[in-house]
Parts: sequence; structure tokens; C-alpha cells
Amino acid sequence: MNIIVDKHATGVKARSTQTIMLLVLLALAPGILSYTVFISPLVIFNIIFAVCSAIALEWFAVHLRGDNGLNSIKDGSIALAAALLALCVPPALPFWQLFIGVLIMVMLGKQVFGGIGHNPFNPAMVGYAALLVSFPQSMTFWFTAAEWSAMGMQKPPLLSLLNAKLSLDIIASTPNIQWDGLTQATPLEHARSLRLQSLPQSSTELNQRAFGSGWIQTSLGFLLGGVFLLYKKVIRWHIPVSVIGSFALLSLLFSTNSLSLPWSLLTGAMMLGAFFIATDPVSAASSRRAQLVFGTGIGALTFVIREFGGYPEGFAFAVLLMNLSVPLIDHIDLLMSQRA
Amino acid sequence: MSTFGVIAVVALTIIVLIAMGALLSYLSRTGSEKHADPDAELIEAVNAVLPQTQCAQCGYPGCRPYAQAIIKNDEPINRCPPGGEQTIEQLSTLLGTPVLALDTSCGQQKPEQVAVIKEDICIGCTLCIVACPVDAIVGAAKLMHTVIADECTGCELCIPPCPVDCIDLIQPEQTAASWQWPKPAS
Amino acid sequence: MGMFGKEKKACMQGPLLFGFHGGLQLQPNKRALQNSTDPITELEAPHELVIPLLDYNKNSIAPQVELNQHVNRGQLLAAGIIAPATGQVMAIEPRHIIHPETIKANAVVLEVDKASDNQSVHMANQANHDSTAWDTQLSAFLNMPDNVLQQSALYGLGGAGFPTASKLDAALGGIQTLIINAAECEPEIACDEALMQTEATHIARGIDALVQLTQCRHCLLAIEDSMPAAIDAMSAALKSINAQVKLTVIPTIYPTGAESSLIQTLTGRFIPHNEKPSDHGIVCFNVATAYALYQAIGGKALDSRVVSLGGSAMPNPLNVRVRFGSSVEAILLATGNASVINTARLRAGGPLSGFDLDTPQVPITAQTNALLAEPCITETPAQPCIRCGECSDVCPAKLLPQQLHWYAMSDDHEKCQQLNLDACIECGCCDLVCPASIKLTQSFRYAKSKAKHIAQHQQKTLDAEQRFALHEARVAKRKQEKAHAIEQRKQSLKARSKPQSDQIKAALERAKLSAKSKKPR
Amino acid sequence: MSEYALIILTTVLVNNFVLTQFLGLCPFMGVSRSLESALGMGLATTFVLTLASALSFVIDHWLLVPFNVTYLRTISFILIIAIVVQYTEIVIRKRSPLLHRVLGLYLPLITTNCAVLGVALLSARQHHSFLEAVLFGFGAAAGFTLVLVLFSMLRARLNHANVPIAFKGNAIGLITAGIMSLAFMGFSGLT
Repeated sequence: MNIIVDKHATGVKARSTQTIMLLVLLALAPGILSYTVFISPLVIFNIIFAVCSAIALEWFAVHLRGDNGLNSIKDGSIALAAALLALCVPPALPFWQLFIGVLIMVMLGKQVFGGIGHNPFNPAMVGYAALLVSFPQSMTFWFTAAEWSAMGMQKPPLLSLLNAKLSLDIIASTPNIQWDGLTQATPLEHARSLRLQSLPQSSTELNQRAFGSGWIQTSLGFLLGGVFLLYKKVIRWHIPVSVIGSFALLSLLFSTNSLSLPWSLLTGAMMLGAFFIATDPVSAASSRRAQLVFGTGIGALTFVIREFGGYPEGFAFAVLLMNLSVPLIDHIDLLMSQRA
Repeated sequence: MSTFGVIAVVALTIIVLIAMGALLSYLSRTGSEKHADPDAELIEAVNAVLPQTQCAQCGYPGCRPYAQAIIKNDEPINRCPPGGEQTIEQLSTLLGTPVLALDTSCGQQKPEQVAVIKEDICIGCTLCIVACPVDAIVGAAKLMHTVIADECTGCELCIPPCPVDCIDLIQPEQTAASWQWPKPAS
Repeated sequence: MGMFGKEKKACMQGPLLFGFHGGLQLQPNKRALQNSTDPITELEAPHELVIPLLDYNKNSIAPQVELNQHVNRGQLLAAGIIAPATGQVMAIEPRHIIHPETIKANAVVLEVDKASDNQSVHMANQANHDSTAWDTQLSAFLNMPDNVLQQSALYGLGGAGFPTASKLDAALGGIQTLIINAAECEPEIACDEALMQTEATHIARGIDALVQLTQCRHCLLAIEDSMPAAIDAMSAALKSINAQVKLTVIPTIYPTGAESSLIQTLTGRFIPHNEKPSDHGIVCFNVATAYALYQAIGGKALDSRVVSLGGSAMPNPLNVRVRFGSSVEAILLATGNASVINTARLRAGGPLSGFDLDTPQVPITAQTNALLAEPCITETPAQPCIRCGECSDVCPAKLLPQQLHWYAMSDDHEKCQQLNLDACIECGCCDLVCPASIKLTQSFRYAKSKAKHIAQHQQKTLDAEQRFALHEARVAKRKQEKAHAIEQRKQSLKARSKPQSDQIKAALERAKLSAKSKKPR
Repeated sequence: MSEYALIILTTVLVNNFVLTQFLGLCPFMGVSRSLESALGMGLATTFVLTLASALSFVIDHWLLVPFNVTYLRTISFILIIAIVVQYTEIVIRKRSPLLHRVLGLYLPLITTNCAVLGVALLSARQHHSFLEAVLFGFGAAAGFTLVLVLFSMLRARLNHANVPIAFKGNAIGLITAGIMSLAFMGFSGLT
């Protein structure tokens, strides 16, 4: 068939899928940088490991279907998903567990549905949630560079930590490190455990702790990247604003946490999630109005799970829950616009 | 358990059963006003899916009789060659039955076609006019007959009775009005 | 708003303009005007003209001329189709028509009689320049508009080719706003701009005639800000004849020229696809149609149009006025562009709304506004959709192209209707911004034509069912009648045999009696 | 009042019968082909479950427990459920023959929907009051309807996805259900 719309004659050059993915990866850079500096340099290893294994698995899966595996790697979507997964898991997660997460992400999150554009769920969040329910201990095992010094302890050399990451069980394999002395908790988990034990919570102490842990700095890095994406019009404001807005509103009204609002927005995965994860166009709702509903749902569910649920951070589950509601949201949105 | 208890249980059971019965009779009565014959509605729905070629390849004299047979006698839904896979699929979603492969003993699915009479050979025997289920052939005894192409369903029923084999089935020609945009390669 | 959000803001400027959703700012690229000194070059009628016998809905119509008949320029060939030149009917046979895929349609083939044709051109020009006659002609037209409209076979020159007479019929009475569309937003097309530069006064008179005919309250002439020469010429012309027309300069955003977008820009009203502008007291005409009306009032039928020759591979781009039925090949030969026939990709219409041609031996029609020559390219294959939503940001019909594409490709026509596919104006904006190079517009065209086909098929199915029911009823009735007739015949036989048997009985009785009476004897 | 709300919330989200207890998977996979049949099935199950849990409570509380024959629970509950299902089937057949046809075998199969029996038995074991039992049944059914509707919409979207042939149909359906279940685990521990 002949050419229907002659793009060349109009001189318009559209941004390719590849460019979009590369821009998002670029926008992750400030967040990754502050993560490395303020939380743990191990994240670099996690990212490299996750991206490489994801690319290999993607190539393998596409190859199995008899298609050209290189084409689907080239668009960069799987590298982005792998980087996001690596940024969500604790830095000390053993490599074999991370590999299982990547495997689930690529195979069950993406390829089984037909690859890019067909997956109803956010692949990175499928991998993350699967890891969280499978390895609850290592998936809630956080420590940060700042905490080492705060506890007045000698920071173990990077090499021995890497060595530990290569082993099956990080705690058993490093007897020379006093793991028990560490808090092993993100500020969110700490606040939650205080609340559950009905211990007195001091707002300033919690806030300081959150800052000291490096989470605030890292979240600011992701926020910066998110603003960059908004500026470059890679993402639209609807999802991030509705996610953060609904979460903030509910926190203001109902929170029993003494972590102050800006702090609770800047600890945990809120910034990374609102700008980089929830905005994944494939698994998000279609129209702008439906996207507002989608984002509001994510914010609200995150709040509910954080506040009342069994997990300190509910972002991944909130995204998955809203992902599975997307077809219904789109359907209702369509019915409403038809009536209008 | 006291006697009172037993009486209470029995009374309760009776009350519940009466209430249920009343509700049931109410619901089915109000319902039945809308659906005097539940089968008729289904037959109508099935008939709407069938291609209406009236070709009788299914073994029934037309599409409606086949629709009736599907609903009343549980006739399989795969006996319609002109409708082919698409019709079978539509019927299966309509009736909630599994998708079957076309029963080839009834015939093969063919592309859209219309009958054309070779007018110089036609002897005007009127046999095809009698055979046509949709009255798409016009003509009078001993005069030439012709097919109204717009009305012809391509059912082939006019072919066997023709004594001089002057009827052909052709694929309708592409015109500016019937042209369709091709599907882009995905 | 998206990647091209700035354009929308540009659209909002000025107190009277409203703007529309989406759209794209494209480079005008009007080679046809830039490279030549003369805005419009008049082309002589070629040796042979091919006039397809198709109506507005592309259905075949019967010819009203015979083989070898001599026809004069302006004479009716079939209902609504006139001869574009004086000549002889050489054949009435299926010929290739200008179409995305090579197909044939029944056509009248005219051999042009050059000498008498040139005579007609001369006469027509003389009539046109006789300005004192205009007022009498105009009042004659206003008294009996139908005469002129029918004789001159006017149809819209914007692209859809809708018969002007029907449009005016539907619109007459209750028209508030008359819009003259001179927004030529698609790149490469410059035919309207060239026309406005050369024939401003005549266009102004045509518009004035429309204003007086429709008795509208306001008349707006919309010209894009990218054509200052046309704006100057038109404003001077309108002033000189003192026409009640407001010239509105609108921003150059594709697809402002589409009727719905233009109405929205000028009036702020969004007209749903299943309603006509005339339902809202608005009617739109193309500026070239206004010019054609001017000529028709002067007694000259619509038999030619301005075509922009452009495209990056066209060696000699220019605007030409050609007769309908001239073949693309003849036009290219006459303008010194013959080299592109074998080396470049030929395209009828603009880069977005047009289509590629398989062969140059096709006749142009009233809808052919441009002929482009572009280098042959291989298109990037489509990648999977990542639902990024760029397409819905630029869609002037406010649709969700990414969802529509899914359903269009999986032939879910019900869902397509739900998503309002019929509102798509096929402007091609979504294709231009798609990061995955998906052929969205083609899939919508496919789904639309398929849905139309299905609807036709369903109608046929319904008819077949009814005819079958009637057939069955008739057969049953005949059977019953036959049975009834047999029964009657039996009855009547019985009835006839009854008196007989009585007679026999009586005879027997009598015989018996006589026998008895004889006995005593 | 809040405890009643909690019962509903818990049964709909936290202890969703399909996605966290894996009861009633048969109709979950079977009638999720279209939104209409999913909604119809959900409403029919809601009707059956609410009524059955009320009746089960009555029988259990006033018949089985007083006569000390609680070992007859399973059999008597099945009987009650069968009656209610039969009742529902008659109503649906009369009111919407097309839905009746579409639901087909799955309608009488509500009888053997383990979610229905499970709800009645769990409710009896947890010593609910009458209102609690009814809300428990209703909540379970609402949760069933919710995930059934969500799942049917998801499946409709998957129909257009480029799923590998080996995973087409029920295979991808079960994988999707698995990921849905994973998502619902986020509600665990919700208090």
C-alpha cells in the first residue's frame, strides 16, 4: 500500500519511543546520584546487575517467540523498568533475589502479555511486589551510610558488603558485621513501629531521623528529575499531581503519624513513584480525566496501606491495584464522555 | 430445647418460605410480562447473527428455521458455511457455548459472490425464479431472466435447477463506491 | 496539551478567536508560489479529457450523451456533470480514476476540439470582464438562483466536493453566520492563496452574492496569517465593492482549514460530527467555491480549478488552472515536470490528506487541489503503541486515537463507534506525532470504510430476510390457494354429481314404481 | 456500627474470597469473558450468598445448635444453598432469558461454588450474630463481584494484546489473576 500520511513532506519529526525512554533514564540520574551518596553506593551495582540481566532475559524471551530480540531491547523500555526495580529494592538485597525479581518482571510482568505496550501491570512493580511477599526479611532490610556513622560504628568496606550480596543470606554470611546494632528500618518503618507499639513519637526526632537517613535528599533528586520530565513534556502533570495531592490531602486529614507532611512525602517511594512509576503510560489510564482518577486512587491506596496496612510502604501495591482497575476506569470514562 | 423453641423454628421456616414464595411469584410474574416466550427472544437474537443468505446448507429451509433449531433442538452452531468462523464466534458469545470448527459436511465458506445469468443462453424456463429464496431473479416464461445483483445473496440455490447451465457465480467487482481502505500492516 | 502546547496558546490570540483542541504548527512550504513569478498559470485543455461518471457518493450515474456526439463546453454529460471543453465523445468506457488504489469507473472520454474550445475561452473572458453587466447578472441570479446553480454544476472546491446547490438548499433560511474558508493550512497547497492574489475582486463579488443570497447576519472570511499578500488583496477588494464581509486573520495551525476546526476557531462552537453546521445557523464555503459562483453568475460553468504543483522533487513548482478531466501526466508534461513521472513518488492532494498515485494516467477532479512529487522512501515499520497519549493531545476531534487504533486493528467496530470514530476528520495529526510510527489515520480510514461496508451488508441481510419472509408467505399462500382450488374442484364435482345421482335415484324410483305398477298387470 | 463496616471491608478487600482465599475460582475463570456476564454472575451470586448466609444462620442457630447436631452443618448448608440457587435460577430465567443462556451451566454451579459454602461455614465457625452473618455473606459476594468485574474488563483488554499463543486464553487469565492476587496482598494486615 502507498504512503497515507507523508511525514517527510511535513517536516515534523516525532520523538521516538527510544528517545522517550532515554529521557526518562536521564531524569533518573539526579536521584540515583543522591541515592549513591546519601544512602548506599551499592545501588549502582544493583542497577547495573538488574539492567544487564533484564536485557539478557528480554532478548531471550523475544527470541523464543521467533522475533528479533535486539529490536525490543533497543527501545530501552526494559532497561528503564530494570533501573526502577533496582531503585526500589534495598541496596543490600542479595543478587540472586534481585535476579528473581528481574525474572518475574520481564517474564510475568511484560513478555507473557506480549511485550511493550501490552502489559496491563507495571512490570517493575510486579517484580517488586513478588519480591516483597517472597523475601520479606531481605526486602525490608535497609541501612544507610548516614546511619552507620550515626550509630558510631565502623562502616564495613564496600567489598565485604558486595561479597555479602553475592551470598545466599546476607546476615548469616557476614558475622563480622553487627547487623543487630543497626536500625534496619527506613524512617517510614520506624514511624510505623513506634505507632504500632504506641510509643511516644516526637515529630522533630522523626523528621531529623528522616533527613539523616538520606531519604529526603534522594527524594529531592527524583523530584528534580520529575520536574525535568514535565518540562520536556515526557509526562503530563495529571498523574503526579493527583497521586501526591490525594496522598497529601488524606495525610493532612487522617494521619496518625507524627512525621510531618512534607517529610512523609519525601520519605519512601512517593517521589520516585509519582513521577516515574505511576506515569508509565502503558499501564496507566488513557484520557486525562481517567488519569486523574487513576492517580488519585494510587495516592489514596498508598495512604491506606501505609497507615493501616501490614506493609510500611504501599506504593507498589497501590500501583498494581490501580493498574488492574484501569480497564474499568477507562470504560466508565468512555461511558461518561458518551453521555456528555 | 423447649416446645416454644420448636414452634418458633417451625413458624419461622413457614414464614420464610411463604415470603420467598411470594417474592418468587411476584418476580416471575412481572418478568413474564416482558418475556412472554423466553425462547422467541433468543431465536430473534440468533437469527440476527445469521447471514440471511437463506442457502439451506445447514439442512433447514432458511436462516430463521435454523435459528429455531439451534434454540429448540440444541442444533450445533457450526452448520452455517456462509457465516463461517465469524458467525460461529458471535453465536458462541451470544449463547455462552464453546467455539466449534465449521462443519464442512454443510459446505465451505466462500468469498462474497453473486449469481449472473448468461443472457444469451437462457431459455426462459423460470425454474431458477422458483428456486430463488429471496426473489432476486426477474423474468417471464420463455423470455430471458436476469439477476438483480443488489438483492442476490449468492446462495447457489438457482444453480442446480437450471437445465442449460447458464448461471455463473462471480465475485462482485470493485467499484469506487464499494472500495475499502486496506488495513495497515501491524 | 502536550509537546505542541505552545501552538494552542498561539491560537488563542486576538479578541475574536477561540481556537480548537490540538492541532500542529506545520511549515507552509508553498513551493508552488515561491518559485514562480506568476501566481497562476493558465493551461490549455489537453488533447483528451476523461470525465468519470460518478456522483458525490461515488455511485455510477448514467450518461446523457452518446458515442461520437459533439458536445459544447458547459453542456451536460450526465446529471450534475458538464463537459469541461468543446469536443467529441470518443468513448464511454471504464477508465482509471484518481484514487488511492488503481480502480476503474465508467467515464466519458472527450477529444478536445482545440480551435472551437479556444474560441469559448475567449468569449468567457470577455463576458467576465464586462463589469457593468455584473449588477444585472447578480439580480437575475438572486431572483432565480436555482437556474444558475443547476446549469453550472457547482460543487465545493475545498476537498469534499459536496454539491453547492444541495448545501445552499439545506442552509437557506436561518443562516446567522456565513464562513468563507480561505485557511489553507496544509503544507504545499497554495491554490486558494494564488487565487486570492489574482482574482480578489471577483472572489469578493462571489462572496457578496453568497451574502445576499443567504441573507446571513455576519459573513467572515478567514485567511491564515501566513499569507499576507492574499490578505492585502482581499481586504482591498472587499473595501472596493463595499461588501459586508469581515476579514479575519487566523493563526496557521493545521487543521484550521477543516470545517469543524474553522467553525470552532471563529465562533467557539463545537459542532458534533453527527450534526450539520446549518443546524447551528452556520454555513461554510471554500473561497474557490465563491469564485466559481462568481463565474457561474457570469454564465461560465465550473469546469476547471487551480492545482498546486509542488513537493520537494518537483523541478518546476507552480500553480496551474486546468480543466477537469485532464490527466496528471498531461499536466506534468505541459509544465515541464515530465521528469518526475518515472523518478519520483506522485501524490494527489496534500502530504496529510492526500494519497499516492500508482499511475499518472488518471484525470483530475474538482477535489484535486495539489499534485506533489516526493522522493521515494521506505517508511519506518510501526512499533507497538506505548499509549503515551501524544495523539490524543493533538487530535482536533478530541478522540483517543491510541484506544481507537487498538479496536480498529482488532475489528471491534462496536467499540470504535463507542469511541466516536465517526468524528475523526482523518487529518493525520496523530500520525505525525506518534513515537512508534503507527499508521493511525490509515487504520481509522480502514475501520470507517469497513464499518460502512458492514452497515451496507447488514442492510442487505435485513432486506434478504424480509424478501425471504415474503417469498415464504407467497409460496405458502400459493400452496394454500392450490389446495383450496383442489378442494373446491372436488366440492364442485360432488355438487355437480349430486343432482345426477338424484336423477338416477329418481329414475330408479320411477323404474321401481313402473315395475310395481306393471306387476298387477 | 464500625465493626459492621469493618466486616464488609475485610471480606471485600483484605480477605477477598477469590484473590486471597482462592475460593470460587471456577466461575471466576468461567464467566469473565464479558462485562455483562460477569456483572450478571456477580449479582446472582450476591443474591444467593446473602440469602443463603441468612438462612444458614437461621438453621444453624435455631436448629442445629439447639439440637446439638452441628455435624450436619455441611449437608444442611448445601441443601439451603441448592434451594436458593434453584430459586435464583427460576427468577433469572423468567426475567432475562439471554443472561440465563449466557451464564448457562455456571448458574446451577453456584451451588457448588465453594465460596458460597465457605462463607456459610466460616460464618458459623466465627459465631457471628445474624446481622454479622448477613453482612459477611454480602461482603464476600460484593468482593467476588468486584474482582469478577475488574477481571472481566482486564480480560477484554488482554483480548487485544499480543499474547504468545501458548499463553492465550485461560493461561494468561490465570497469570493475570495471580498478579491481581499479588496486588490484593497489599491489603493484608489492614486494620
